Amino acid sequence: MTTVQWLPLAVISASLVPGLMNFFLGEERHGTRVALNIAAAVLKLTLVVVMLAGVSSGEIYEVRVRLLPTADLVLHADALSLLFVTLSASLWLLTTLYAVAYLDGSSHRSRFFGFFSLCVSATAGIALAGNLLTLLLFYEALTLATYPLVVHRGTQEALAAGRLYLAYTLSGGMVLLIAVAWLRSLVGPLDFVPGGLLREHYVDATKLVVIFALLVIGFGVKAALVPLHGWLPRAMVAPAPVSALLHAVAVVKAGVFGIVRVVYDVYGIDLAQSLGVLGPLAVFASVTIVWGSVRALQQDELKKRLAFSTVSQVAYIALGTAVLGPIATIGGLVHLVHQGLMKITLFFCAGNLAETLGIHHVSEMRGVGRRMPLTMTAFTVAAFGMIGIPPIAGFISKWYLGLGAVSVGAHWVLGVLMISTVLNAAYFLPTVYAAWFQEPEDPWPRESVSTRTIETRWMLLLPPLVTGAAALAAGLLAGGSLSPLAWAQFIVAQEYRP
Amino acid sequence: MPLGIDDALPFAVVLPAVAAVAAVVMPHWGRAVGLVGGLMTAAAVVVIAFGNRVGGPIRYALGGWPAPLGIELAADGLAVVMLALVATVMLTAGVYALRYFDHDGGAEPALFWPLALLLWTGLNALALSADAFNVYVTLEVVSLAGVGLCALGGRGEAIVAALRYLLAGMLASLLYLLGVALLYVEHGTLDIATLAQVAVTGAAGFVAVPCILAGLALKAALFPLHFWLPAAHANANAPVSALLSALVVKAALYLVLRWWLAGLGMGLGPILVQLLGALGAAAVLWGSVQALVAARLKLSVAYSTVAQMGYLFLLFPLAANPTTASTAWAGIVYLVVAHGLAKAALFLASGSVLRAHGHDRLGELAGLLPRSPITKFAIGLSGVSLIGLPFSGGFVGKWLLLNAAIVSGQWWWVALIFAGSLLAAAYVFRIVALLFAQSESPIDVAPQHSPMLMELPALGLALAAVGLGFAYPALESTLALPDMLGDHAR
Amino acid sequence: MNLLLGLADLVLGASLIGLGWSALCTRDLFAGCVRFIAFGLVMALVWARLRAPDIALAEAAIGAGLTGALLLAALRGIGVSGWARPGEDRDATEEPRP
Amino acid sequence: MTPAAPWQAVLLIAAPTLPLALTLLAASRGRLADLALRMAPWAALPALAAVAWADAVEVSVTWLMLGSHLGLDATGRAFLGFTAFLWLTAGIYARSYLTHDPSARRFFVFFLLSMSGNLGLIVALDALTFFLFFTLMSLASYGLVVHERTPENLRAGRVYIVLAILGEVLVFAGIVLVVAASGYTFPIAHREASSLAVGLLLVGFGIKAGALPVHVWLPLAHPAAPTPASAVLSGAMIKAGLLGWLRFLPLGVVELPGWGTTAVAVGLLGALYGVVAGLSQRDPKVVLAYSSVSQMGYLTMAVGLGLLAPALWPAVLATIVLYATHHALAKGTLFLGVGAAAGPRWLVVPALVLPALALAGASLTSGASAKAALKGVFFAVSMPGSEWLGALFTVATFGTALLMGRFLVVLSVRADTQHTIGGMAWGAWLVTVLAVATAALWIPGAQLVTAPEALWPVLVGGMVSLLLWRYGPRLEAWPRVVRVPPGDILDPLARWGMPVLHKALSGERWIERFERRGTIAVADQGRVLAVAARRTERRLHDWRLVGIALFLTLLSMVAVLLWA
Amino acid sequence: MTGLGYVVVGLVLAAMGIWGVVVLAHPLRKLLALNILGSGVFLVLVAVADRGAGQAVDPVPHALVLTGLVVAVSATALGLVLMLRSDDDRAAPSRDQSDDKGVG
Repeated sequence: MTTVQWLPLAVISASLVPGLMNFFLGEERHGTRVALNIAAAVLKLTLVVVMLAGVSSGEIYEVRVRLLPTADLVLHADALSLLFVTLSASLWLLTTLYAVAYLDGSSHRSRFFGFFSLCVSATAGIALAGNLLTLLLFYEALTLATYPLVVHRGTQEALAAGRLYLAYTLSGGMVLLIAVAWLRSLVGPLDFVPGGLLREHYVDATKLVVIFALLVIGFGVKAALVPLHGWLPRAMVAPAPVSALLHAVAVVKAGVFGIVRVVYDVYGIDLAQSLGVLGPLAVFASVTIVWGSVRALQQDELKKRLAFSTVSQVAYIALGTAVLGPIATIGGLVHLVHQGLMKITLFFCAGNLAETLGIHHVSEMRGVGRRMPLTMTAFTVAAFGMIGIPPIAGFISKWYLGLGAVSVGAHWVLGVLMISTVLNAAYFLPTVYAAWFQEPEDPWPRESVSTRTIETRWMLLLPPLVTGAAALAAGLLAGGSLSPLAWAQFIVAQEYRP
Repeated sequence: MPLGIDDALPFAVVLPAVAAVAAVVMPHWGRAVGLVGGLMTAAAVVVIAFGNRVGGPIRYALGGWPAPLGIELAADGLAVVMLALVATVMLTAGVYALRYFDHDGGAEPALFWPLALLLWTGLNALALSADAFNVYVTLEVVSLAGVGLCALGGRGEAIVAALRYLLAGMLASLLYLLGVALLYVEHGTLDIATLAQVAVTGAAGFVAVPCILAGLALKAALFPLHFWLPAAHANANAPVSALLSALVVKAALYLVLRWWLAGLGMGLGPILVQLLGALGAAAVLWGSVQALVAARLKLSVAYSTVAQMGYLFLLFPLAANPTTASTAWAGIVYLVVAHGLAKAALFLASGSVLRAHGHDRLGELAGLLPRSPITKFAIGLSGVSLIGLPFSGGFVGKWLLLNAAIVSGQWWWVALIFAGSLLAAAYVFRIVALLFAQSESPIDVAPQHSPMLMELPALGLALAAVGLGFAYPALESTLALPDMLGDHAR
Repeated sequence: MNLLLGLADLVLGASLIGLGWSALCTRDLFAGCVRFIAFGLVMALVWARLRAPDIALAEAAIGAGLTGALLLAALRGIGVSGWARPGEDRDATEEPRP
Repeated sequence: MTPAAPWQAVLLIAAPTLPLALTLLAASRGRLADLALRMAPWAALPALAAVAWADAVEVSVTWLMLGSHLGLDATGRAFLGFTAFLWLTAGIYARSYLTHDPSARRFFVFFLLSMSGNLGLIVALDALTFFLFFTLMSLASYGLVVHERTPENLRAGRVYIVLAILGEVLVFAGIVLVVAASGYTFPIAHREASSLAVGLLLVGFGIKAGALPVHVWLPLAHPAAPTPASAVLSGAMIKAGLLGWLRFLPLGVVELPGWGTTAVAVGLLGALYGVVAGLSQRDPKVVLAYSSVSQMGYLTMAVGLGLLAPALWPAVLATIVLYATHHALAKGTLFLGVGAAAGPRWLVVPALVLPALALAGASLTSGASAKAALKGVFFAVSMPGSEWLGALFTVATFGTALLMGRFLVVLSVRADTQHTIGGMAWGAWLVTVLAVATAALWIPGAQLVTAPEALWPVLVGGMVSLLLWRYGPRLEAWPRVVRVPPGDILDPLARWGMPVLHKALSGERWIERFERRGTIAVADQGRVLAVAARRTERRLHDWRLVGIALFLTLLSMVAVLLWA
Repeated sequence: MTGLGYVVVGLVLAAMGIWGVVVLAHPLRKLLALNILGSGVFLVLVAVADRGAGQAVDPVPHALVLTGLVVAVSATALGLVLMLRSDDDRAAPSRDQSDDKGVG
């Protein structure tokens, strides 16, 4: 097998270069900008698909650049990377379409799309990082790229949310930096190895436990593990496409992806188990799952409810990582994709409601299913998926998590899943109920889009329909060979290879 | 006699001096003289850098007299780094100044070019000197040129600040000289390399070394002796602020590095190095806090210099450990350069902001910052380097220091870097947030557009600061500790 | 001889310290400047005593002469009204009024 | 089982997917939707055809979910038979029942979805497909419950959905445990079903099956739905819980005396309690709903027996299938009859006596056969208190007869007069009546029972009812004697529970107040600190302080050097 | 012996100078103090250079002090100019209160 160098770089550049070009494109050059961004997204997706095919046939993609003493910048495409990078690339395309329509007529669009693309580039970098340092670098770059998106509206509230976001994420980043530097000083280069790079080294267990804790805290900030989640609900002031991206693809996923990397490719399952760090991580994740759900239940603002839901749902991935055994791991990994599809659908739909009818609160959603049936169908599918109702994607995740936990004797995890399912239902079903089963009372808060043919602009409508259908398909066709589940099984087969 | 590469050393000192004199003599040709002289000096620096890269440290005896009596110039890795930094910032600030002084109809102060060139002379001479007394003279030249620039064309506050700057600077120089004099009393030599080895062995050394360190600390504005810096840097003209913050304070630090490199650090003992580190830590924390609460943009940036200078004093505790010496060393030098570039960029960008709005009160700048993305990027990117986020020169420096702290087991400095970075992020993003804030007043006061010649230099420096993050492999051999020891630690 | 020289040294040293002190501490700035010029002249004597005639000359010309002249000129520039409050102590970092 | 021939496979797959496809069409707009509505009543036909021709075959679809397996075993075939039959008749009935309902389309969307779920879960042979269709049915029938949107309907819907979700969760956990123990989802195997799994499944499916004490939704929801929907809810869908037990519990494999005894006790209690609670009702559909609780109690007892005595399981299973079929037909007919009573009551009420008798277990009916079989298996096992069983059965039969009498009385007094049904519906109903009347003849395993003990309690019960109607207190006064509100224990539960729940959930207020106060406090503190910092810094700019600092720095350095 | 005495005097002058710079308020006095400090330092250097009767004078310190004197007078001159300029500025209070004193 040959080592291909250009492709990982090309995947990152496919969004980085157009991103930078955006900034210097005049604000009024709308058509050019749309064409540029969509073309870039399509190109990136194509490249990723090429890489996907290559990786599944055993091709090796790696670039290595010297950056620091005994620490290289390594981009390496393995199965796990591809899981994440494919998700981000495909959702980027849809989100770009969505954002074009969503931000139609607003100011600072060049800036928005510029940072949007940078954000995706950083995400691709995180996905393709071949060692812990590279992961850290792109992780921090992601913080920088998302900050302008969070404060995009420029209001006092947005700026305050941005401050909070930075306070959390930069602190987390510093914790991570210290942990990485410490680990590097103990074992040298930190290139990811399936089964754990620490397998080859003998290091004091106490130190490893402390470093593990630091790493989890560092990544846990972005993954919004309770109590490190404070920034996430506040970051909801950002425009809907940003929330969609933040929650489904970029930021929270980056955090949890880091945890997955740490557990599997840095520590390795055996070492992590013998250190006894996975149990606390599982508890950490479980607390997050329950707490996030309870808080979601208390929100009337739709986007906040979704935000707390993210807090809860993303912790499934961490939970799947922390529970031993291949089955739960499959559940966690596949949820990376499944949660992405479902959550992005929910945010698209929430954005549609806000943009089309001015609806921001659950209490304003009465009868909206009749006004926007397609949007609400997508919303319902995604919400049901979040609850874990078969055959939608979320069910597959939960099934594997539960099965995996039970098969290693961690029955309590099943309890967590049950509580969480009930709570999920408790905060999602009322929205669905209000939309479909209640009569609309007053005129909508602010009806701004009125089209005869369809309920809203097609570019706002198409993305949620596609992602909603994808969420359904990912579950319904999970047994197929092209499903995220099949890919997650492929990854796990490598991680658990003796 | 054909010119060798070593002949470039005197040129690096003499060329700007000649240009300075020419600029005084021909005030109307100030710019042309400045630019031509600057470019020629830069060319000499390039030659020196090339020579150093190819053949290692370069030495040149002025007038043919060898070291003890004559004046000897020497360019090792550290000197080359310093020369290059000076040349980069000088030239960029010079280009910036072309439009800064005149674009709203004002006139360029007649003394700008002469003083800037004089400053360049002093800095280059400082970088190339190895003699404790010559260093004093160059330090004074740098000080005086700096004070002159600071007062240039400025009104009230700038003059007041310049006067205080002068007094503090002189006090510092004389303290340093007192220390040197005491050492001379004891050891009868002025060679830094020799003195540093024996400094703390003699009785006089117990007073002399503290005098030298205190003098340099005062010049480098180490907390709590930073009182002169914020006003001086914040009230000067923007290109001057850039020079002062990026280069002039570094001159004192450069001397610290020289003394340390020559062996002074090893003689100080574990407690004193920690004490100096503690002062540095206090500077990082206090400077950052002040940058965070400052009401004006340039003042905030100036306090950031106080904070960043504090990091550099971590050299003492971190490099005192032999295993981490080279890492810490490389980290400090990296930070010096990264901070120089980033800070200059930030001051230049602040100057554009201030020019466009007529003031730089942070509370009133929301949403009114320049429309052009160039200055915004300059502010953002230099901020990234100041915080030490990837990918930037600041990150590399911080990473190296962090590694040194961890490997040598000095966890308290890890904590400091942690806190310092977050505080830096706090004050940088306080400024960056303004770029995204909505204008509070409904009437959008259309800011004047800054000329490209003011925006591009800032962006260029900021890009350089960020690009430095990728340059470590290329610079590694230059930064390596043994090489640095080169000539001076005979 | 030695005794005489020692006495001279003592007188010179003492007068240096005394003149320096009083130059700094007189209430009248003008008197301070005059005493500083005197200090410079004594200094020149000391240089000579220390077998440094070149410095002695330079001190007399530059230290006492030129500096003294500059000081007196500056004093005239300030006039009587100036510096009711020491201006240098103004802190240029204070916030300007909004 | 054998792989299916292509046409058998098509029938099997079409059984759940045809209603699903029609749902999608019905949810669209325009002519396609009309077409779908016209076809909706006949959506259960493929299922019926499958019963006839797709016996003991199996279809595997590996890419669907985690691999889907459809097929019909003996149990499934029987269940599919009565279920498809009921859906077919209810569908035809509904078409006419809802002629004037403006939201008929919406009704059929949920009707078809529920139908798909109900038929699908029967033909599902693997754990996940079963759960998929079970969930589909559970959630879709919410739409049936709240169809009329009255406040009572909505309340019933709320109670229903809460318990349905709870059931889903418990069943999910139970299935996970079962599958984890066996290691595969197909076939569903019970090698070492843990006690925990059995408990979860008993309660989880028990919710659907109306077992005590999680039956509370049933007397609210079944009557709330439009009549045809009530018929399938009470006749067919309630059996899905039963089928869940049959599929997932380790019946005939492991002996679980603890759970077995519990199930028998709960079933018995349910059988008796359903009668008692039902007697005090004033709404004919509520009476029927409580009757379902009571009848499902018998089936729960039988399942409990299976857990107690694995060896006896084949006989018990046959009994359960027989009983379930019988009950489905009888209950479906009764419910549909409630709607029919809007028409000529003199004709309908007497016709309803037939299914009522069947339900009570009068001789010659399918009920008698089912009860006899049930008694037979119970007497075959000896357990504490089995000497009381005979008497208990007699009492229960008497109670059922009483309840049926009560139903007929209530119905003849206050029938649903809002909806009138047309010819097709009459036809469908008459078919069901006929089916019930002849059930004892054609249900596999049923016999004609002529024993007198199957007759006299029924007759006595009927007589008592008649007497009470004629000479007892007036109908409205009954509840004063025994007052059980529909949903019985729900009311006190809600009255005490909801405030607590609300209080727990209103935590938002204090969390957010805390956050807001915290933010303000931090901001205030920050401002104070900033002022202090600036003031301190100004002091540091004083030359004298700098002098002291310089002096101290120097002094400390000298001191350190000297000391070292 | 002479040398040592003058070293002591130099140190006393230096101390006095430092004290003056720090404590005295008027900039002119600070400048005087700095000059006295400088003189003290120079005195230390030259006193050492005089290695007693009969021995050659060390030429290095003499060269240094000469340079130092020139530096000192330049610095003093600059200081005086700044002092005068800032005094001018104080004499015009309107400038002080103007909004744009942060500029430049």
